[in-house]
Amino acid sequence: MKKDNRLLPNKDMPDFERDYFCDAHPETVKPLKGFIEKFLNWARANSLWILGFGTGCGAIELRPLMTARFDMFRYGMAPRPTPRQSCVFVIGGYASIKTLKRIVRSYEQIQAPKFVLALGSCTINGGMYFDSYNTINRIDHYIPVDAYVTGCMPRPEAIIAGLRKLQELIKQGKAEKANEYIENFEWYKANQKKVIKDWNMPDYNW
Amino acid sequence: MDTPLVLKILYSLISLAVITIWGLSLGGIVRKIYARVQGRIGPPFWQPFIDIIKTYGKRTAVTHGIMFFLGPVFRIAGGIGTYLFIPAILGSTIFSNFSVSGDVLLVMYFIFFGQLGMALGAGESGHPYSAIGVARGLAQMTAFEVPFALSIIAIVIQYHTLNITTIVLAQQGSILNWTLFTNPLATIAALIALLGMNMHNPFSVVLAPQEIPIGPPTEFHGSYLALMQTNRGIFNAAKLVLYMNLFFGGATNIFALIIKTFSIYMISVVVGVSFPRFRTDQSIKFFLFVPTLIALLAIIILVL
Amino acid sequence: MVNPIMIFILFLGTAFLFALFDKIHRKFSFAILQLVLLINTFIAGQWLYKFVFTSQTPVMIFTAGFKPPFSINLRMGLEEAFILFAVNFVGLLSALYLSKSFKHSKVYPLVLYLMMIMGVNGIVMTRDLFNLFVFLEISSISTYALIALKENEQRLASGFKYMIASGLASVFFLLGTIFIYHITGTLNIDQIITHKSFVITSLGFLSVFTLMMSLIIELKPFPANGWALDVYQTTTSGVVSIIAVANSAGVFYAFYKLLPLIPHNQLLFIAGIGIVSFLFSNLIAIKQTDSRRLLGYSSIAQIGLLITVTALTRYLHVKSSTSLFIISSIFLSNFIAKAGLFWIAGIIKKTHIKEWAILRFKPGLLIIFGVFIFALVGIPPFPNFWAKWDLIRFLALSKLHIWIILILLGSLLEAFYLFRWFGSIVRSEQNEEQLLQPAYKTVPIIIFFLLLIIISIGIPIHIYQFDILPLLPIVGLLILSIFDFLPSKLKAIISMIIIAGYTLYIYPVLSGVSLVFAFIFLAGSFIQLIATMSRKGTDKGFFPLLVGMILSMGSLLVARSSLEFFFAWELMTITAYMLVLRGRKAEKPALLFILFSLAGAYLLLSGLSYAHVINFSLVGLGTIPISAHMLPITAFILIVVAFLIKVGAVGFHIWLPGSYAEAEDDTTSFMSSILSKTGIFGMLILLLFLLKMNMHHSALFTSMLGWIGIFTVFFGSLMAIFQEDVKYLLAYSSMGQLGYIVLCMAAMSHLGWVSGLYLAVNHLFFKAMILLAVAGVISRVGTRNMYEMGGLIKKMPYSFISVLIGIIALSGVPPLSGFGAKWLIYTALLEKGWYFRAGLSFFASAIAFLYLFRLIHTIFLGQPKPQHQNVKEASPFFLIPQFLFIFAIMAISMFPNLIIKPLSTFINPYFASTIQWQGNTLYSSLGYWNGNLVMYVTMGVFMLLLIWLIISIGRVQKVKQFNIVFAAERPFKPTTTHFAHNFYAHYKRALGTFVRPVTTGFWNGVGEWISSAAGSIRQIYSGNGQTYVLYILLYFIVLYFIMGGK
Amino acid sequence: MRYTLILGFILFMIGLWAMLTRKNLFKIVIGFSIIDTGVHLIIVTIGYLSGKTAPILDKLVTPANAVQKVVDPIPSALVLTAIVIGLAVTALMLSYVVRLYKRRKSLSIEDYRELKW
Repeated sequence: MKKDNRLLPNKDMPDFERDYFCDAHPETVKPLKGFIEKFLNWARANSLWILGFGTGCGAIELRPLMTARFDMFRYGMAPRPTPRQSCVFVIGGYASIKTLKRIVRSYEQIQAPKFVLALGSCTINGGMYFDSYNTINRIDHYIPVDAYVTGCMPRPEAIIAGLRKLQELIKQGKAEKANEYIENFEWYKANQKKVIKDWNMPDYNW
Repeated sequence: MDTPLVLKILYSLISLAVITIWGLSLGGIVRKIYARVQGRIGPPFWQPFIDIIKTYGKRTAVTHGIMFFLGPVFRIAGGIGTYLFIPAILGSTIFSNFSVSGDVLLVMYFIFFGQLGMALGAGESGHPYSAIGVARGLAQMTAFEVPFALSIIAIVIQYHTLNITTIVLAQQGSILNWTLFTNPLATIAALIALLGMNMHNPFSVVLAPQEIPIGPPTEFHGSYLALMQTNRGIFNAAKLVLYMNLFFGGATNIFALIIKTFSIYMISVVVGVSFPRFRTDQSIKFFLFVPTLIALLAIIILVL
Repeated sequence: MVNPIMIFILFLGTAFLFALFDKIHRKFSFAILQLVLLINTFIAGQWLYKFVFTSQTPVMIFTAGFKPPFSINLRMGLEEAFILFAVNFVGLLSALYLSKSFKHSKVYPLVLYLMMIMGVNGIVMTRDLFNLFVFLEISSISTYALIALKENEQRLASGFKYMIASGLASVFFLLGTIFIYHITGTLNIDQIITHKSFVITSLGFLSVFTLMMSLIIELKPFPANGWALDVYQTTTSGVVSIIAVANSAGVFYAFYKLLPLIPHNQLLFIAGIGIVSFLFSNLIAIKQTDSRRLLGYSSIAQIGLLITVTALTRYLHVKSSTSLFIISSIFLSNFIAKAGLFWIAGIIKKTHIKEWAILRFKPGLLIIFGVFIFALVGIPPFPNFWAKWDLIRFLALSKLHIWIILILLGSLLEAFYLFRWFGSIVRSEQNEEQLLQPAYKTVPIIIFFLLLIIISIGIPIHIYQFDILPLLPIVGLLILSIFDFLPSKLKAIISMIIIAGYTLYIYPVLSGVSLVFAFIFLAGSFIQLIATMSRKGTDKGFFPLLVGMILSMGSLLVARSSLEFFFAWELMTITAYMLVLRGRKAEKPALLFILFSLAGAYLLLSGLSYAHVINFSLVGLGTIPISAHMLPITAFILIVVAFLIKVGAVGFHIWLPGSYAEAEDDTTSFMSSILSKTGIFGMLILLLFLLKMNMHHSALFTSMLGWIGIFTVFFGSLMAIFQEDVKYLLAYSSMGQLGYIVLCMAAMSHLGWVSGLYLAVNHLFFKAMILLAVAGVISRVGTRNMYEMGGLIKKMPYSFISVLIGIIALSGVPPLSGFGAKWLIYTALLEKGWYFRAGLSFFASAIAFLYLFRLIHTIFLGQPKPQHQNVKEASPFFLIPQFLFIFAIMAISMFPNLIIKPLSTFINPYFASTIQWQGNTLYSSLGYWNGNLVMYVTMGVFMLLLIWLIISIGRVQKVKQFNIVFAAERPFKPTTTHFAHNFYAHYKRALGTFVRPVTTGFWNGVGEWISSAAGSIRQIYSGNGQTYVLYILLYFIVLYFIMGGK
Repeated sequence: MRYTLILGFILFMIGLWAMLTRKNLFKIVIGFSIIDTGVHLIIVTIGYLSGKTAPILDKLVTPANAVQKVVDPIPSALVLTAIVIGLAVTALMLSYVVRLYKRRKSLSIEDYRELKW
């Protein structure tokens, strides 16, 4: 892997804060070839560590997954408190402009390979808030989404189904949205910056 | 001692591999048991292995600096070292490890090696939660070390030696020769200390996933985390082996080792599922009061 | 030989001609005055020379051609010559000092001045009681008149009080004289003394009592001395220095002359009068802020001490040469120092002691001032020190315990206010002011200063037959003082050369354990001296003191007798004090340091005095056969407490954190890593005695010592974790570590001592390393508060490494050398059967983790502060010694045998060894440890895993301080993100009760109590002259009844 | 002889009383002077032997019989000196008082108490 010397402009940050943040440009990391990657994908699929982002009503639907009734643990899924250690980012419903900033930041802080599961109609097209002044209509304009679970709000069973689907995608090696995000970095950033006014963070949150 | 060095290293690797597998499986089994207790199916017992593979398989990683990078290495070196300085199975050349390096004092202090390195690594991440977690963990450690040290002192008084092998030898013969029965007070004190050491409830405030996202390791990910997960298995098993040797008559074969460590671990697990969590200052006060008094009593009885 | 009567002839002959001389010119008359005094000094000096260096016997001079009782006779002996010389000399210098006043005054003061000095001369020489009265009056009257030189209201008022008080006293003297004459029929003192049996009659007693008391009143005893203080406070410096020293000297000699009249059983009362005066004057002086009055109190106290000592030596029938030495040493110290201080007061022209701070800008004068103060307190090598040494020995031999306590207590009080004064001057923040230092005023001061130095050097060489060895620290100090103008780096190199040379010089004497300590004291200092090269400019004064301190520690090792040991000990204390005082905010801590150190030194002094052995030193130990009762229990306890104070054992520790923390940063590492071990060294000698003596209860003592040690460890460590100031943290940590050493030494076993010494050496390495690294950090970031630092690992990686190695070594984590210490300690304790102590020390060593982690985390890890963006790595001068120590630690970690084997051999002569080797494995009776293998295993495992991590992790992006997951937020600013302040709040909640400042509270209480006692007692000085007269009267009456008058 | 001795002591006491109780500086000096006088009286009395004459050699008192005939001459000599000294001290005290009065216009000893403690 070649070392990339591209630096982020970070021009929306005050000068004195630039030293606080890493300004390296993110890089795509290509998957390995052949059996090893398959094996790793199997492991990734069977060990989904979830970072639940309770932006909307979906958050409450995530909790039951831990209970005896739904028991996501049997599929190797587990909640994880920090983005650093998680692989699945669950957007729990509509995202406002204010939360979008946090979504972007957390998403970027998750280490690749990372997957995004978006819950509910709001994440797809804004749902019932489609004409609100501060709600994001399409989350996938801002971060790449691997799988959607429709519904308003989807029940835990639906979420499990979504996660199972994600597992399948991973096993098939089709969940490479993390690289996509970096490949289309400028586009995503432009979209993000269009809606987020008080940016005050680096262009990429390492 | 007479074993050639290369062979010795080979033996140690085998012993290490066995204990790693057992340690991780033990974690998986316990999670399964937890699940069953709660009426769930739960993850398979090999789930820890999958998790580790997955964490190793992370493609990107960041580092906050040298100590951050070395922290997990310290941690697992501490765990492995601790294990390597304990003779795991009595009379077995393969499982005697590097116990010629030192006695129980060495083991007691080597436990700190990993913790110190981990604390440093966590510190360099610059994350306040790491520091808070470390502060809590160290504080709690000082407290549970007291009953632990006192019960080891009680054992030393009892067997007149610091040599683990000799201590195990003295417990052979009958089940009634175990320290558990010859010196129950010391054993109880040490077992309470074990709860703190394993950071099970009610002493889990160090990791506290809700308030300080799992405390010290909050910034660690990818291979760092994988190393630490591996360590959790090894270190846990090492502590159990130490307890087994000191209090439960040691083991003469691998099955005895597995059964005994499993049983000892279950004690922590049972207590862990039944209690809520102490605040740090509460657990410090607790450790310095109940188990310490028990251990002191054990010493006093022995001295008299 | 000039007949002493010439002295009077000169005085009287010229005095009456002054009116004539003055007609010629004032300069002429002044020259005559000087000439007279000079000739008299010369005459006295000539006699003194004869008495000291030839076998001249005392001479009686008969006037008018008759023998007594029909005429007055004079005596010229050693004592007289000595005092006359001193008095005329100080008269000469004081006249010089007063030359300006004399120039502008009328001619009469010159005459009065001459008469006053003559009066004193007469008092000293005459052997006739009535003549004594006459001379007393001559000098008094001229003094009264001189007080009004440069008249002002306060001088007049104080002079008047003086007159009525002193007048009353002289009336009593007259009464006593006439009664004695009535009874004995003679006025000749020698004849009266031969017939002194009359004293047993009540009239006889009354008359002698009246006589002596009036003399004592003239010597200003507490509480009948308010008038004298007023005089001291107001009179011009030149005159007051004469009153305080020359007049007092005369009257004191009169007292000395008449003392044989006092019956033997009454001598203790006289001594009591003196000690009361000594104690209370020193006590009250604590509250005093007027500099002159303070000096007045000190004068009165010193005279009180003289009275006590004179009476006591007489009471004990101490050999006259010895008692003469003691008395004259105390006399001289006070004489020179007090005159000098009053003279300095005349230059400063400030009343409040705080205003003396302008001295700070006159280094020469400041040094002289300091030396005078040290001379008063009795710091070696000044005469008072030797006097104290001999005096306390005699008192101890005669079992006058209470006197020892009182004298030392008084000395401590005196030291307190004098050092407080000195400290406040050195550390004042007052601005520079113009200070006139006319030559006529400075010359006398400098002459007295030089005189003091010469005498101080002369005493050890001539009286105690010191060879050069124990004096080397002073030599070293002087050499460096000569080179003080050079830049620091050069001086550091010179210091290193001196220390290396010294080490080579004393090397042949060293063996066994003293080698270990020589390594700590000398080699440790040598390496740390590199760090001092980071000092900028010339940094005057630092290196002489440092070298003095280091060499005094070396001196401790090679001391051959108790005296040499104590000498080195005190030298070390005072140089260390001066070093501490160099710290910017060190005024209070330095005072605490010197107070506790002096208290310790006094305990040591009394302990050594109670010991039936004069060779309390490591070298001396080998030369004498040890018997069972060489160190009585009292001596043992006193000495051990002295060393515990030095070590900073719990209860005596309050001096430690402040002085370590507030000293300059590189000094701290000397103090903590090296100086503190002197206490251990002393304790080692003591325990060796104990070991060989086979003392009763020795097991109990060592057991107690063990508990003290472990509690020191525990409380030291516990207090360390709650400190915000990094140097306080390390200071408490030092306290804890030294506690371990005490604990080990107290175990009194082979393994215990091996572990103690091992830890001592190891502590040198890691503590010096940490402290130097911290010093480097402080030098860059400019703060000592840890929470104001953070993230410095990126800026100062080398400092980080040494702190890292340091804390691993300190905490005892394998594989570094610290674990060796822990292994040895626990094995030793368990072998000894000290189970609870072992348990507690385990707890303490776990607590040590807390402060160590805090230390490294809050400084080097966590969030860097924006203001430290441009901080650079510490100066290489700091780093070089650190890395030398790292190398040492690594060496003994890899090969513990390097150190444990020799240590074991050194201890072998004292205890049977319980450890043995098999290859690299060390076997104790309980367990085993192979440091070498542990190192290999650890390093092997670590390396393998590191390689695996590097392989498995792949590409790693280095990120910056704010790239942390912060609950989906970003940190606000580094200061609020760095978790550092009140780091162990939860621990405080759990165990805070143990760190309530009980000890500090106790000592504060003691201080408060003493201070308020002083405040209340001094209320007796109402300022009303009549009250003072009443006091004198009551003093007479009360003492008369106390002394058993009928 | 005894009476003069007692008288001397009485004078001494009166003087002392004056020094201790009178506030006026002059009176204190006078008190001192009275004490002095008392002491002088005592001195002379002590040297006096009843029935003997002054120690002056004349027709009646020859050097041969002087020892039997005269009183002890030494106290007489002493008292002369003492009187001179007492005079000097008193004079000096008075001059101090005058000067003090000139400065502060007060003769009370209580007004001169600034110096204390």
